[in-house]
Amino acid sequence: MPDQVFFALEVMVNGLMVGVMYALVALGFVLIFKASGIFNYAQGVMALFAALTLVGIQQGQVPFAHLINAIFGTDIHHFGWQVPALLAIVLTVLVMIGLAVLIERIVLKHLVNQEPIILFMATIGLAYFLEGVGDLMWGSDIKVMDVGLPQGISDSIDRATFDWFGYGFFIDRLDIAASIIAALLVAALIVFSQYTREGRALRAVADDHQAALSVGISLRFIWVLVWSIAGFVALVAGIMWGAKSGVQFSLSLIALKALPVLMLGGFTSIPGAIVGGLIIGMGEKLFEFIVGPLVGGATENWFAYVLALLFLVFRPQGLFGEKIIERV
Amino acid sequence: MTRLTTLALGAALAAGPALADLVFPDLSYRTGPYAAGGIPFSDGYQDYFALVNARDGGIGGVPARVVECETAYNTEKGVECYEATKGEGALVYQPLSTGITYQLIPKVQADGIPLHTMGYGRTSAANGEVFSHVFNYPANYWDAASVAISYLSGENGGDLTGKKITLLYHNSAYGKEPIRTLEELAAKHGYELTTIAVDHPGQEQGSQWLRIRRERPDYVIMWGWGVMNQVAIQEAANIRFPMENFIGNWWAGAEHDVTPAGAAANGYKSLNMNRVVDYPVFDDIRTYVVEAGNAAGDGSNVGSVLYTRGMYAAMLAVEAAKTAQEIHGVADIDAGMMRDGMEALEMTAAKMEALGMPGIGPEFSVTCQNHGGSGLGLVQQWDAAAGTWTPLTDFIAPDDAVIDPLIAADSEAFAAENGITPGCAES
Amino acid sequence: MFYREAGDFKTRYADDAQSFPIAFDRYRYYAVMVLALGVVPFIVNDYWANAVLLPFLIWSVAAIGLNILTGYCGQVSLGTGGFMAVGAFACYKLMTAFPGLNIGIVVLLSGGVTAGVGVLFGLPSLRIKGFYLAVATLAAQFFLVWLFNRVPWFYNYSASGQISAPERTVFGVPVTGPNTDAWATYLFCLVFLIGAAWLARNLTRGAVGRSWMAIRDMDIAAEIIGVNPLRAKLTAFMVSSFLVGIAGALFFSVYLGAVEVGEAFGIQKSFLVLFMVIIGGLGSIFGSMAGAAFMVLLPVFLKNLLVGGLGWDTALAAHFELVIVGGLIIFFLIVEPHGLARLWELAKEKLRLWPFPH
Amino acid sequence: MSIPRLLARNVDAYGSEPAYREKDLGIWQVWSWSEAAAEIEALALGFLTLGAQPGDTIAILGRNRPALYWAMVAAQRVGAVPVPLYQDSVAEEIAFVLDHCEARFVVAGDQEQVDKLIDVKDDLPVLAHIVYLDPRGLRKYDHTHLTAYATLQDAGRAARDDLMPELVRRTDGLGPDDTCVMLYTSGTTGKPKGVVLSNRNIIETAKNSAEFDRLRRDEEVLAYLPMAWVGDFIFSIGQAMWCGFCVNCPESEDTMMTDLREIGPTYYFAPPRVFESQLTSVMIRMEDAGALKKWLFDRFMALARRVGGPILDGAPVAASDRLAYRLGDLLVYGPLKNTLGFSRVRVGYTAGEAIGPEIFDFYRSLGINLKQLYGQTEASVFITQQRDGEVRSDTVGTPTPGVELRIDESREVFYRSPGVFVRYHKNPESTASTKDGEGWVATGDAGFIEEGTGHLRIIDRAKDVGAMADGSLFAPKFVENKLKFYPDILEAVVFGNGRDRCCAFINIDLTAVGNWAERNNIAYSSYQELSQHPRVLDTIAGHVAAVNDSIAGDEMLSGCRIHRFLVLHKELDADDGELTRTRKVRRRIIEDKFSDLITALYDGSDRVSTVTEVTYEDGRKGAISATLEIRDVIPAPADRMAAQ
Amino acid sequence: MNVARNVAGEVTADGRTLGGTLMDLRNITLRFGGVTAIKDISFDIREGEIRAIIGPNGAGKSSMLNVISGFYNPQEGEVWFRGDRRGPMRPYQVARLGIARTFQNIALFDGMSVLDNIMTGRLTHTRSGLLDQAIWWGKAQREENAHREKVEEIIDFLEIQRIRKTPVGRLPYGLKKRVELARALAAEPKLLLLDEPMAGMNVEEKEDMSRYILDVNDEFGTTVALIEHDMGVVMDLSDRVVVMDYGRKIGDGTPSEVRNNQAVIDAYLGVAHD
Repeated sequence: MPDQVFFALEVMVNGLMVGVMYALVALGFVLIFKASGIFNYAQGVMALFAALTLVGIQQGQVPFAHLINAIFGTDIHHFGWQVPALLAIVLTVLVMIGLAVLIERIVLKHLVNQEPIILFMATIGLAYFLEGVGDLMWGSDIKVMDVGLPQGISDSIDRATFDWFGYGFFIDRLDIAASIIAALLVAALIVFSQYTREGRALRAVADDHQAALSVGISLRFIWVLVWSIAGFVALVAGIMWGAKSGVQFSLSLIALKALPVLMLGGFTSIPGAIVGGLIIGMGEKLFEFIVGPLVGGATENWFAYVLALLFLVFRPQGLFGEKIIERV
Repeated sequence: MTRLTTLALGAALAAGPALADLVFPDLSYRTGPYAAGGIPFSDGYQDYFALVNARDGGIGGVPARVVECETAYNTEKGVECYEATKGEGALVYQPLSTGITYQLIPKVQADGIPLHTMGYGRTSAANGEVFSHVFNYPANYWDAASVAISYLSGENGGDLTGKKITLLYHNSAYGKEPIRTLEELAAKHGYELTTIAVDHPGQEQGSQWLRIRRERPDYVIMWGWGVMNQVAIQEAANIRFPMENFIGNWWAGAEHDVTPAGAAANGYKSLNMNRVVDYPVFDDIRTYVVEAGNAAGDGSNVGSVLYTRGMYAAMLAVEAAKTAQEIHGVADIDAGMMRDGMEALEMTAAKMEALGMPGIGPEFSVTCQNHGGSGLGLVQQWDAAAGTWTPLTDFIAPDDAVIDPLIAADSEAFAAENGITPGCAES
Repeated sequence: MFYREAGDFKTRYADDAQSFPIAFDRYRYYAVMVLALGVVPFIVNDYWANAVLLPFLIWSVAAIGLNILTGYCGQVSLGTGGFMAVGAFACYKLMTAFPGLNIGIVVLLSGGVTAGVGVLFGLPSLRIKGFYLAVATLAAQFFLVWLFNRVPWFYNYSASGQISAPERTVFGVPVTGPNTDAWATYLFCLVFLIGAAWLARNLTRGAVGRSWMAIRDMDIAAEIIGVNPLRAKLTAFMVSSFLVGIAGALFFSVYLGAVEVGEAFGIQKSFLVLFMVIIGGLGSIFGSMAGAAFMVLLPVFLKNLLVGGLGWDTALAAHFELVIVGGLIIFFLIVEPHGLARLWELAKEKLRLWPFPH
Repeated sequence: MSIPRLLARNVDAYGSEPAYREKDLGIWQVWSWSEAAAEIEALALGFLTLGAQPGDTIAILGRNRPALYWAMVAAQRVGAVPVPLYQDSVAEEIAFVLDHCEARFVVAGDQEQVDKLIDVKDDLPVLAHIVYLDPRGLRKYDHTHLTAYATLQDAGRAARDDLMPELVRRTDGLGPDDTCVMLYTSGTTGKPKGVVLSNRNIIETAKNSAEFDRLRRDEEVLAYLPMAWVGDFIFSIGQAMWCGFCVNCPESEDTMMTDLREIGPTYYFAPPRVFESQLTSVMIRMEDAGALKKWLFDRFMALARRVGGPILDGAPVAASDRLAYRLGDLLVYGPLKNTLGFSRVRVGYTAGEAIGPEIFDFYRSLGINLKQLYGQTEASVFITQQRDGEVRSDTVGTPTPGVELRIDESREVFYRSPGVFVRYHKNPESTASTKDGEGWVATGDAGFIEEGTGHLRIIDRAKDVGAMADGSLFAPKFVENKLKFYPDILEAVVFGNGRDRCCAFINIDLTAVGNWAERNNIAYSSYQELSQHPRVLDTIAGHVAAVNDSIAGDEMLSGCRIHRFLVLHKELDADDGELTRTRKVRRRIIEDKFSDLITALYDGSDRVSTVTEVTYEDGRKGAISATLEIRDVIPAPADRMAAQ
Repeated sequence: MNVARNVAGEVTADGRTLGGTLMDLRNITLRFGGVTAIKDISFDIREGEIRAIIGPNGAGKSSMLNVISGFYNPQEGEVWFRGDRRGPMRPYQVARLGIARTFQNIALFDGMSVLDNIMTGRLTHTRSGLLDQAIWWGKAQREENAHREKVEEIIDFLEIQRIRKTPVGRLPYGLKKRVELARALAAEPKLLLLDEPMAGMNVEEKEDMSRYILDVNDEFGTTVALIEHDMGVVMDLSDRVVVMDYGRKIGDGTPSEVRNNQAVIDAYLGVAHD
């Protein structure tokens, strides 16, 4: 039954594409964990916040309009202008950098040297906070993300594959775009970390906090830097996922999809995030395709975790994590 | 400071009922994953009461008071809201959440406060002999499934034999509701049913839609809520599934469900329990409520699908209250009287016309045996260019022959489990 | 300030190791018990029971359970919601399969079932540590919820997958079902909380607790001094799940009465309990209760303040609530990363030293 | 009547009630009266196995522990005389006492004490056997003359059947005039003297004093004072046996304060310097308190100063003040007493030296019934005591029941009582010079009985009371005490006997002054540097001037005003022989040692350089040199200066 | 069956009598990946002796101690303990055989008080099960009190009464070392392993610690094996010394023998070490 095989292949390819989307989210986690040892649960909410901000700016929404109206009895909603997508993206990046600075100033500075779980909890607090602020700022209705990304089936691939195999493959153009953007993003990160002073500092800190501090790298600067980058990555993820489902609260839940990716890839490895994302994406789609119908489907939520769990049992440090050598 | 704490405490202690008005709690959700659906419904619900107060001077001369309580679609918060508001003399609850409904069913039966779950909640509550205080008129999920099949049957000249129909459902109690009905109907109509579950929240439906693309069903019926709807419609567009063959239930057919997909969503259909057109009553609302600054929201939702439904729900509540006032001959009714009013509610075309919303819903009358109304529903279609939903059909009747036994079986099971003797109490 | 410790000396190890070695603390504890058992039941009403006290009691049990695992044994778990679901469904199945079985026993058995499931999901903890483990426990969370949603046997093939608790009585007084009195449900849950606290206290004060804490503080050293890590971790998972399962059973049967698994025992619940434990204080039974009180009462209080007190519209209030809760969590972590329990300890210490500053 | 007989009575009366407690292994180990009696019996039998004879001397050397108290009673039971020694004495001091009392056995606390004994054993032919309590580190020692306490008890138990009749015979043979204990007085001069006290002395005194304060069976005392000191013997053996109350021994010297707090004694004795240092630490700790606490503290302490004493004395106080005092008790006094461990003190005593009125009043104002007594080893402690309601800081109270007082024309105080000692051991001359044929004993202190109240007031040591060149009274101790009431001043030595004016040495209190320096950002690297800091000198000068003012009014003592002083560069130390072990000033020795400084004080020079020999803790000797500044407080009249 | 070389009754240089062989290590080889940390080392530890293992940094001393305490299982060679050959074991199983140790970098449980830390040393002697503990009153409590008494004796022995209830995190370094020793002693080990017990201490603290080690050996008759850098301490304390260099044994004997061993002088004493 070649059709079945082709279909399986198609599922796989689509899984890989989704995996890229997962990896995009996971990347934000990895960056922050690598540089500061913080497991940033707020990454998902940051993606939501970035996407909300982008759309809000694009549509010329007045921030905190609801609050202002409630307090002053005014009735304002929009400035009445539309901001071009590119400019809006730049502005959003600036907002995310500002957010990074604030997070460092208000939260992280006071929690230096705390146990990881405390920092983790702080990021959950941050997630609540940002969610509330995002709602207050831009409202909690669903917004349409439109930055000109293509969407829908790629006809050329459909046609080409049909010509070759007699089976038209479905690939979403958004997924293709996401893959390209993800590749560009990773390339940019590599260039940044290899060829810029800040990037090298970042790597130094990731390798060894103490050593980095002793050669005069400001940890606080690094933190702002890495949170800014994570904010940028969150924006990219927010755009991609927002284009799929509209910008709304549920966007923040994509963080949950990134966690098994992290387990699999290792918390500190960028290639791990990518490869982990691909494996998880492909794995869960294939599982849903092959086993799903037997057990009633909707397996994707847990399968990724169970896959990662089984994997970890055999390799506790993840795919690309450093081997744990126990010493006394 | 003193004021704040006393007030906070006062609220916490649920101050004694203020008898001078009719209290309609609104368990709304303006935050959380389903806020997009919760906001317009709540706006419509509240605005109608505001209209009644402003325009008619209340219900039978008694002003209505809406007590809003945020649940965030969360059952525990729903319970908290219920407990916090019931002491204020609440007449009827409209929780807009199947989960909360299930919590409240035993509680309202015990407290004697009616619960109106309009087109959601526990379907078998239509059996008023078992569920004395729960009403789910004008229609329920099983009605909806049946209406959808009836509609498709009508499209196909009355014959669905050999057709492939796929149910894409939210993997929750709500999503699973229509499965039994559709299965029964499949046996009756001879179509082939496949069900595909989407887990909460439903952001990622790639594999489900690949499957749909491969299996090429003739129709896809969707039982979704929240982000699942938007993603499904987008994915349907992505695989170029013909939108006119894609029918959502009435909780998957609002503006915000289709707008993220843009033009690609054009032609998507959904069920509705109420007709959405520009009713005269909207002008009244704009005049008496929005412009007076008393709107629950910013007024931009007026006329949208869920706003209209919220308003419809409020209208049914007001009419039931009026009925209660007539039955008991007092203006200041209590929850028990409200229940009687709901059980004696009759919606006629003339009544709706008079209220400025002609044909907004089907005609129906509630009885002790039937708390579920007529079960009629219509099909509407999204016009992406105009940005409006257009009613395609008139109200379609469900297949009661299939549904009634299901309701009887389920409600009897509940009665047995909870030691309820079915019957109509003398009220 | 109120402490009078002079003359309070111990002549036996048992006295020295008792839960409240200081007389004043002991009296306060007795007072709280008298209040909780002897006064509150007579004045509690529906609102206080259902909106405040029941959730507080039940979440306290869950938080004590998680605290044993996370606070005492150092194994971070995000599977609490899933384990509560196990407790709830076990309770439902037992209630419907054995209608004559006393509900108290049913709840305990539910805890037992959960303990077994917990041990199963605790096995990976031998290999997986830290955040990897935390994320791995999410597998339990998602899988269990999916399982209970998917397999109709668990919800007795009901159409919607909802489970609802039939009426059960204790000494003839209904504690589940629609016709319960506030005081009865309150007392029923209170008994379990007291039992949970007692169990947790006993286990954490002795050898088992020390082996947990040794694993938590330095697992390698613990193993070298003779702690069997497998046993320590699995017992922690077992006891923790037992309590969490009891909490789940009570949550379903007494508090909500009807439950849909994905909604009632979702991932948010796992986070909520973790919050309670951390805000309250890791490794503290009192902290678990304080954390539960904080997380249960704060939203209720804020809501009443913002909506009832200030008259804000609910949406604005709800958004602000998120901001305030998030902000407070961060604030507390900054002020006292070791939680309310530590703050309480410090306050106690201050009072003991009063009027001296140190 | 004897101590062993009281023990037997207590066993009968309160057999299972606690008799001894010791903080050991983390908890308070308890022995009931019967258990303690069994332990004592076993040890006494053990002594018999060692061949102890009536009249033998058994020395006890170690910190306060129940087992050592039992050793004393066990010694009595075999007819021997217990001689407790100061545990911090150096080997030579121990050797002297052991030689003098011809001790045949020593019961030592631990390895440290055993080591000291072994060092000197060869010079002590009579010393036959050493019994040690704590076996730690002694396993490898030659055990021919060394036995563990427990081993000895085991031996005693094993030989019970054989020796019991003999033990019973000896115990029953004890009478009121048999020696109960022999205590060595530290003595401000010369070698220690062994004061022989009979059972009558001890028991009569214990009885009288216990009745005086209505001591009960349920008192709690903390035994922490040196066992060789008569006070400890009276409290922990005499009164404890008489009343049947429980004696609590701390875990170690380090944990004394914690243990005090845990036990919360109801009957408590401490020398003034203990109260003084506690008050100093209270004040220092309060310095760091927040504004609110400080305000509360200051406010309520002011109230307490006003009404606390009267309330304690049962004097009438306004109801509002009483109420405020209650509140203060809740907020300040109660917690304060609690942290100090004084919550339960019913009767507290201080003696040995004069206590500063502020210090005394401070404790009394908190509601602690702190009183003064006046006593001596030779009197089995009690000569005068303050009666409840008649407590003042400047007197030492009225005679204890059974005591007669007499003041002779040289102002020396004499007494006669049932507690008067039998004799000085092997020192009939001293005995004769101290105790006359009628039983009157010279205290060596000068004092007078106050008109009207009958309270005794002590001025100074009789031999230290001298005359100035102009014939006016010179009472250095009186002035020194007034100076020492300032927390900054640890010790003061006033000179002036036979001279035309008084001058003084001052020792600063490193804790108090150091704390003050820290607060005022004054850097210093050594005690010496701090002692010579100009601002320190200014402060001290202020204190001296204030003391002068207070004396000026007293016609009898106005000649003792201090004209010049210097602050010493080292702390006066018992190791250097400048103080006695009980920290009394050895005036003669100081005069010799620092003669150069005294000369400088009187020759008008502004500063003086000196070199002083010191002994370090490890026994090494060294020398420190310093230049000290001399301050004038009362400027010398110009003509006198010119005349010199 | 005791097949180890039994030399009971042999008398050491300072006149103490040594017991039979407690532990015998035969041809131990330990590799990490490609690196060989220990090459074919054999030596024994006799009952009641103080056995030192010395050598320059990286000589494999700690690895050797880790082999003894079961933290590493050697690839080759045999470990005999109390006459039985020990197969591959988890460290906690080794601990239960009666081998306790301290760590080079203090490994106390920071979240617990001193008392609780030392009580963990009693875990190998705990008999009451989970259910007993859960009920507490009765067996568990009795056992707890018995352990407490034992631990208090050790607290007394090491003179740390004052800090009994202090959280270990607040203690200064020297005291932490002492608490760690107390924890090891609480297990009443047959063999006590000390990994650089005096590292980072000043002279006074070292003297104290030496005193305690000797007292432990003397009072409890505990066999001690220790690694120490301070040669003076090693020579004073130990009965016999094993010298290691680059994973090999280069000397073994009494302190004076070792001191005069040319190979040792060349390899170790001759070169500067930290």
